[in-house]
Amino acid sequence: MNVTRRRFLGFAAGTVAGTAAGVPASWTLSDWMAAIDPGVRPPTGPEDAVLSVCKLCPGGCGLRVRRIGGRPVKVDGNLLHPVSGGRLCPKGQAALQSLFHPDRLSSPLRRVGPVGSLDSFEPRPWEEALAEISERLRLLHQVGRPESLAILRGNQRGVADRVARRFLDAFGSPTDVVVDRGEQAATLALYLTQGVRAAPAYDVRSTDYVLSFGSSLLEAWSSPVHMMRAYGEFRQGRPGRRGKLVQIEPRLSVTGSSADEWIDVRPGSEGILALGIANVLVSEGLYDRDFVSERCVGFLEPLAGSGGRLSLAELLSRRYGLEEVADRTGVSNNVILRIAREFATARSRLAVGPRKGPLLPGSLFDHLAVQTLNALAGNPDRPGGVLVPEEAPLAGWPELPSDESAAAGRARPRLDSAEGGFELGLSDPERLAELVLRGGFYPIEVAFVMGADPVLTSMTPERFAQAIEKIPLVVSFATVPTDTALYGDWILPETHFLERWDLETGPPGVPFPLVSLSQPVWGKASPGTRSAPDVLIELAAEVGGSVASAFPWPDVPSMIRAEVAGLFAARRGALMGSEFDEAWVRMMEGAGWWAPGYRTAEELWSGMRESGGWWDPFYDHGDWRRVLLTDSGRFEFRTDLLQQLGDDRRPPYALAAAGSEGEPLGARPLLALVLFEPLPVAGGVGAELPFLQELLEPGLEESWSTWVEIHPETAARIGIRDHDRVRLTSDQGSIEAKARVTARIVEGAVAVPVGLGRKGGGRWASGCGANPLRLLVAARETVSGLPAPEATRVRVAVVGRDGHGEGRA
Amino acid sequence: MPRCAGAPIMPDERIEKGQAPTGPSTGEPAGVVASAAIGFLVFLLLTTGLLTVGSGGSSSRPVDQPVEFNHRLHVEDVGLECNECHEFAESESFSGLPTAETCAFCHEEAQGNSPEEAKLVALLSGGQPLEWGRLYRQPAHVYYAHSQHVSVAGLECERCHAGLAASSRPPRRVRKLTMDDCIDCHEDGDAESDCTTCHR
Amino acid sequence: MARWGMVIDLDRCTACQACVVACQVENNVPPTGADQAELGRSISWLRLAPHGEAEHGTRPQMHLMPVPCMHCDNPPCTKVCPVQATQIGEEGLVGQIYARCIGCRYCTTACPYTVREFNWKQPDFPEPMEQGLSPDVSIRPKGVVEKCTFCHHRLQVARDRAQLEDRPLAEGDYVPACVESCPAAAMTFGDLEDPNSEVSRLKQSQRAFQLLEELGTEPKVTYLSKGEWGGQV
Amino acid sequence: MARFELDLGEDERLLEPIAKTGRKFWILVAILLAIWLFGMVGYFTQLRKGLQVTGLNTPVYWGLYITNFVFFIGISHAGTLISAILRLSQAEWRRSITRAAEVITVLVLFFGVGCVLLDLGRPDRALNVLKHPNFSSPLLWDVTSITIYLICSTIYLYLPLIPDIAILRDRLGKRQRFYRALALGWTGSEKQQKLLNRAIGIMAILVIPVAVSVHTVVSWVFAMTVQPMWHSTIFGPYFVVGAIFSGIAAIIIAMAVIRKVYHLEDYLKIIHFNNLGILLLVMTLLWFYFTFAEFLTTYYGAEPSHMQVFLSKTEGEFAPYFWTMFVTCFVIPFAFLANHRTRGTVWGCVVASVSVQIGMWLERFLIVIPSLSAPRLPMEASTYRASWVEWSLLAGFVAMFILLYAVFTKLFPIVSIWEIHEGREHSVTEVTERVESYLPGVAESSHG
Repeated sequence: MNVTRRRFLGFAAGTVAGTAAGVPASWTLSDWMAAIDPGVRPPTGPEDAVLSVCKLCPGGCGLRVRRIGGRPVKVDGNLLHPVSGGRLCPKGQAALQSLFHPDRLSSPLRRVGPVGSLDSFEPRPWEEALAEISERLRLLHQVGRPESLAILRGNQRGVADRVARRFLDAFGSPTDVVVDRGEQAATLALYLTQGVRAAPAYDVRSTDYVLSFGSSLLEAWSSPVHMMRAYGEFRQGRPGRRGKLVQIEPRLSVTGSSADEWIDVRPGSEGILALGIANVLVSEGLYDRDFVSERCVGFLEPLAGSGGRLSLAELLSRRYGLEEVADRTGVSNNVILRIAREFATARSRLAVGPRKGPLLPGSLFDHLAVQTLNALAGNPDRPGGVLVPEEAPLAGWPELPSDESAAAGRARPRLDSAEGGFELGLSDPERLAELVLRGGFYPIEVAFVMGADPVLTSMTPERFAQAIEKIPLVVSFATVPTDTALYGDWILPETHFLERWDLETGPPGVPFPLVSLSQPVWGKASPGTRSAPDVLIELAAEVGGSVASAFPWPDVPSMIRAEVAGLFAARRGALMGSEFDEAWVRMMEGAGWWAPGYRTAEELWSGMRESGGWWDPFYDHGDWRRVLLTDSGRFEFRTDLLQQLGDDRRPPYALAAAGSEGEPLGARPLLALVLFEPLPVAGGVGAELPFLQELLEPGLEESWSTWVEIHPETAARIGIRDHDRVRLTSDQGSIEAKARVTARIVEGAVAVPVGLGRKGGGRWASGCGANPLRLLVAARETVSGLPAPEATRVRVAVVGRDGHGEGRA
Repeated sequence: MPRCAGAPIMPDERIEKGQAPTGPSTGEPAGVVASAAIGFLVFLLLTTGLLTVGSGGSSSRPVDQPVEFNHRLHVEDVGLECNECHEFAESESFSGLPTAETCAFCHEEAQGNSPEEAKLVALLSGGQPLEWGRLYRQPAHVYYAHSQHVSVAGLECERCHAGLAASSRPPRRVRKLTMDDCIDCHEDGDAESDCTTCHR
Repeated sequence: MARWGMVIDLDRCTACQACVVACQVENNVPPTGADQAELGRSISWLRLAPHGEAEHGTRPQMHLMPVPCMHCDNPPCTKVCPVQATQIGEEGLVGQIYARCIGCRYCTTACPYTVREFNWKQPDFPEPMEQGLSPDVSIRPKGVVEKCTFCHHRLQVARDRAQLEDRPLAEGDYVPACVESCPAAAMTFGDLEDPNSEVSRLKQSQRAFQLLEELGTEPKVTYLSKGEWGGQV
Repeated sequence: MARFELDLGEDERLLEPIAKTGRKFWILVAILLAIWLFGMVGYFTQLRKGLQVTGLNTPVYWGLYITNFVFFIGISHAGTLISAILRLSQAEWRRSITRAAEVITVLVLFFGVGCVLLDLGRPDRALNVLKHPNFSSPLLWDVTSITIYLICSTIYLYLPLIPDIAILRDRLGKRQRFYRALALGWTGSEKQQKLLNRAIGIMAILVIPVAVSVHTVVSWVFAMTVQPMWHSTIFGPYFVVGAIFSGIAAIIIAMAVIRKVYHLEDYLKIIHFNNLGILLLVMTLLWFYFTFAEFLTTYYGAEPSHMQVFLSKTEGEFAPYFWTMFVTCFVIPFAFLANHRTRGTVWGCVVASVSVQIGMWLERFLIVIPSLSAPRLPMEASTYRASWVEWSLLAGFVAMFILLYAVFTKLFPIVSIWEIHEGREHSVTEVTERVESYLPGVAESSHG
């Protein structure tokens, strides 16, 4: 008994001891498992909202930023804003990720090592940065070479742009380079046919049939949310009336996937098809006779004074007959006829030009062809047609102080448009880079880069990098280092757009004038950052003299107040408001009244803070004196240009025709390069945000890398399998990417997304994917001088097998 | 872990019952149980680290407050209502802890001669924010709205914060709320007890 | 008692994926990097599912449809959870109790829509990203399953607000983040029990269908297929 | 103190492994412990970093752990079920193999359960299964039936061990306390003997439905979902057959090793291998029948989502595994076992058994992974490749299993001494009587 009791006690003691040892051990273990509770506990607090404007693309969406305890936690569309209408695209939704990006800069960085790497930069105090830069500027100003200053900027139409422009004017430089070609081709086409300097606004909302010639209508459009809202209404917003979208393009895009029909054409032949359809309209008498006879010239006789020898009717019938167009585009006769008749007989129809994204504006030829088609359909300035936007009446800036040296500098030709080009003053960043490298009329000694990343987004990325390196002092503003910044000398940490005041005019593609107010949504702006306009004003003060006095305001908010006062003085429009308000204002203005809902500039200001801004929703259709500003006062069919451009065109569709023209497709054929911009990374912005990287291509479920789409037949010929790693080589360079074999791209071509392959951009963008712009040969379209990416051809070779398996990094 | 120890009991009992009383002592089956239990436990521990029961020990450390606030003095003697300092209790999900401005409303200058008040006045004059230590800790995955309980259900503050108004100094320990604290009341009060009513 | 449901009009949808990001931001979904994404570990409560890309040779058609949790009336996931960590509530929302989930991933395998996500790792919000996190939604730890909740935290708040103002919940008081963001207004949300609600009206459409309805899961997400030109809405 | 009097005679040698332990054993222990430690390193890595250290992903949420779980639970049918069936059918040749088989069951069950625990994202909350049980979840049925099975199997292993433990208590001279405690005062009295036999009999009957239920329920974990090629009515019997299949193969391997290491050729004779070989052959054919039935119905149904999985197995990315499985589960064992010349050898049976083990593991793998890799709504799934952590844990579990098995043979006789003894004393007469009772004419003549 004793023995057994002892044993029992022994066991009991053992258990207790085991437990005693086990419990602390388990705590240690659970600690070691590393904080199971993530330990993140967002604090709560009172909720409110602040209105601002998104600047992740030029779309200009009004934002409503929800805050809890003063911290922004969610970004949504501002319900009253006429562009976003309470909605937002994925980029806008991800705005907070860019605000709270872990790689935001917090101190000026000076390059001390070789270009191209963030490791070559050292943090320096703001004072040192400003001292060095202002010293250089003063010197330039003193020696009378103010034109040696250049500013490369994005196109956000906000304070930063106006201050930059003003700074250049006051300083005396003409070289204000907007690194945004998005609307250039469409603007040029509108200018050449209607004489108006604006990007056309397509009224998709009110039409029934949209023929989209390779446009990214439902992706990275000029103002994506505005267009997508219109598209929703076009499709299902009008009882009994459902719009049809036909997408014509060599690669089935996301827009194409939403379309009712995809018509696959050979790369670069969209414009030819547009003219082919125009020819059907003319030959079958389906065009708008009234509009053509009353408002157009050049239809039956050559346009006077243009040097064109053919009338439009002649040009179409001679050059764009059914058979020939079918042959050149790869679209069958039947389809061309059917589409043309559908288009012509729709109650309201619209052709949209091939603007593929902020970096890929399309060619002038294609846009002219589409403009021509639209005119034959009687679309200019008609509801459901092509509208002409109006500038916002923003004013309030005093006259520039007089300064002879500055005036002389301003009078010099812009470096980027010094050779040819139209008088529209369209920027040409690639030419700027070329002239910097070759040595133009005058050297560029100081360049500011703000809101733009040309080393990533220009059509000649490598030349641009060299040019940036060559300019003695390049100052970049950036929240997260851009590629361009890495080739410059100073990187100045910029405040995020959600952290600053701004007043911006309406985005392209929106027909009515509007002015949106951005307010800082975040009490504690990131430490060490300053906004670009603030820095420019500060530098102006340092330079002194007339440059300093060009900026009479103490800070940006008071500048904005002055501009709003100017807006008040325009005596038109209204505060942004509900749909009911909108209808009211329309009705009143249509009747010739002004019913703004504010009586003083002060009321306008506080109203704008609460509603998001000012706009004028009234659009007077058929105001021909405003929208037809050509010499003839009519819509001009530019057969001269169509003919010349058509003749000069050497697009690769000939090669794509499966060996029928050009060299036969061998085992390593030359393939057409089709570039596209996925909305999440369009314009070179977005790859720095992980949420957007996830979304690159939902159809193929591609994310976080660059891929190459290739047709199964073409792939089989070369021996490429799905998910292989391939190398694309052009005359200019080569990149590596993952091959995706899909019938979404036509034969004889490869499609590659633009927007990845960055050196900068922080942890998520840097080194992710490849930049296909590096493949582009330096070809340009004649007449327009626009870069012609479609002239590039590539060869594809497998460099690694099985993206799923061993080859996976 | 009773279920583990439970396993070997049955055979022991069965055989024991059928056994002559001259058999070994009653200690042995217990020993078997214990050894089996320990064996099982040790096994599980080694195999899976199952002993990592419960998430985190977070032994409640004493909470330090910037000022030893006297609730009784303010509520009973001065006659303040709870929501005069916890101003969001009726309208927001959180009740809100008084900010420096709230205190400064009365205590810009000392009202009495308590050393704690002196501390407060010093803090206020220094322009520092008051950073109160949290005493009630609601798990992060729980949605709880003071407004709902105070304004709609009409509960008294004492229902959950019992005795706080009568205390002369803040409790020193964090009170961790468990799901039972909520469910008991919800069932009594016939309130919703759908998971998604509170879990978020 | 309400029964919350969603209607997604594929005729309006442009596959822009605003809903996807709106959901991630609203619900404190942690960012992933390229390596984790490559391994199939990124979390997204709402994704765009491709369907209908034809085999090669024929003209491909590609359709993309947003797929959130269907909040099935007969959910396959709740039945298989061994610890009752996922349950269907009285108003038809299929909730996930992160604090109880043991991470066995039985529900994820049982869901025919593959809309349940597992936290393969501890969520990582590199400084200062946690500044932008919402207190309305808990941060899920590693090792638990999470899923679309129809933003039910918004319902919690909306219902409290309505009760505080002593009124019934009105249409539009409670709308998930995805629906709110949709640029083309392709998504509609509301009470399926209320015959006058927009969702009930749209559900009557001839174009209405449900995903994998043959499985008998009775999803509360209804799709409206693409319409035909020249006709009928 | 009472002693268990038994004349061991030549069976004395069955105690040898317990009495003497050589250096080789300790080397083996060291190696196996090292492998186990490697597995533990893997597990602690997983605890710390989460399941990201595995090859799992969305939508392949389950991988090696669940494969191993099903595999181990399958092997567990080696012992208890087979030994119970043999006991109930009074197959006399069972006597020397039941113990070896039953130990497999008990030990391997722990590892089966362990695999599920490995798979949990939150092992710290495993007890929620008891706190908040959801009885409609097949996983809970699993917990229940496996627990019952574990209890029954342990009892069923323990009961026939008692007399042998008493032998050790009385003869071994070491670990006295240990054996005394476990022997429960066994004296071999008639009353005890009778009780023990009745208890064993009851347990043998009880254990069969429990064992069948265990694997049925394991199959239901898959079959109760609506996923392609999981949602199948024959999954219950299919899994049970597969389990018995791999179980028998496991016994054959264990027997061969014991026979070789402890030189027990007299106890584990060729006839044992031959008999088990025949059983294995039957199961081979049954397995083929079920597999054929399962795939044929899927193929004829030709439901797209099912066909997607079907094709991924037969000609897609899983085809190499699938056809290896077919060869190792059917072609090789059939070839070796149908031929009496190879079946009648130890190596022949062992080759067939090892082949079956490989094949059955692949079968489990092919059930779990392909269905998850091809979700109904298309999704670009990254291929599942098990990580080193998952392999290390499989290796660790197998090593620990072997180690525990080896330790068991060092603590208890792996061949049941008293049952052999009993058989020798009673069986011959008993079997004669039994056989006579079947046959016409014999009974009268002998009684007459």
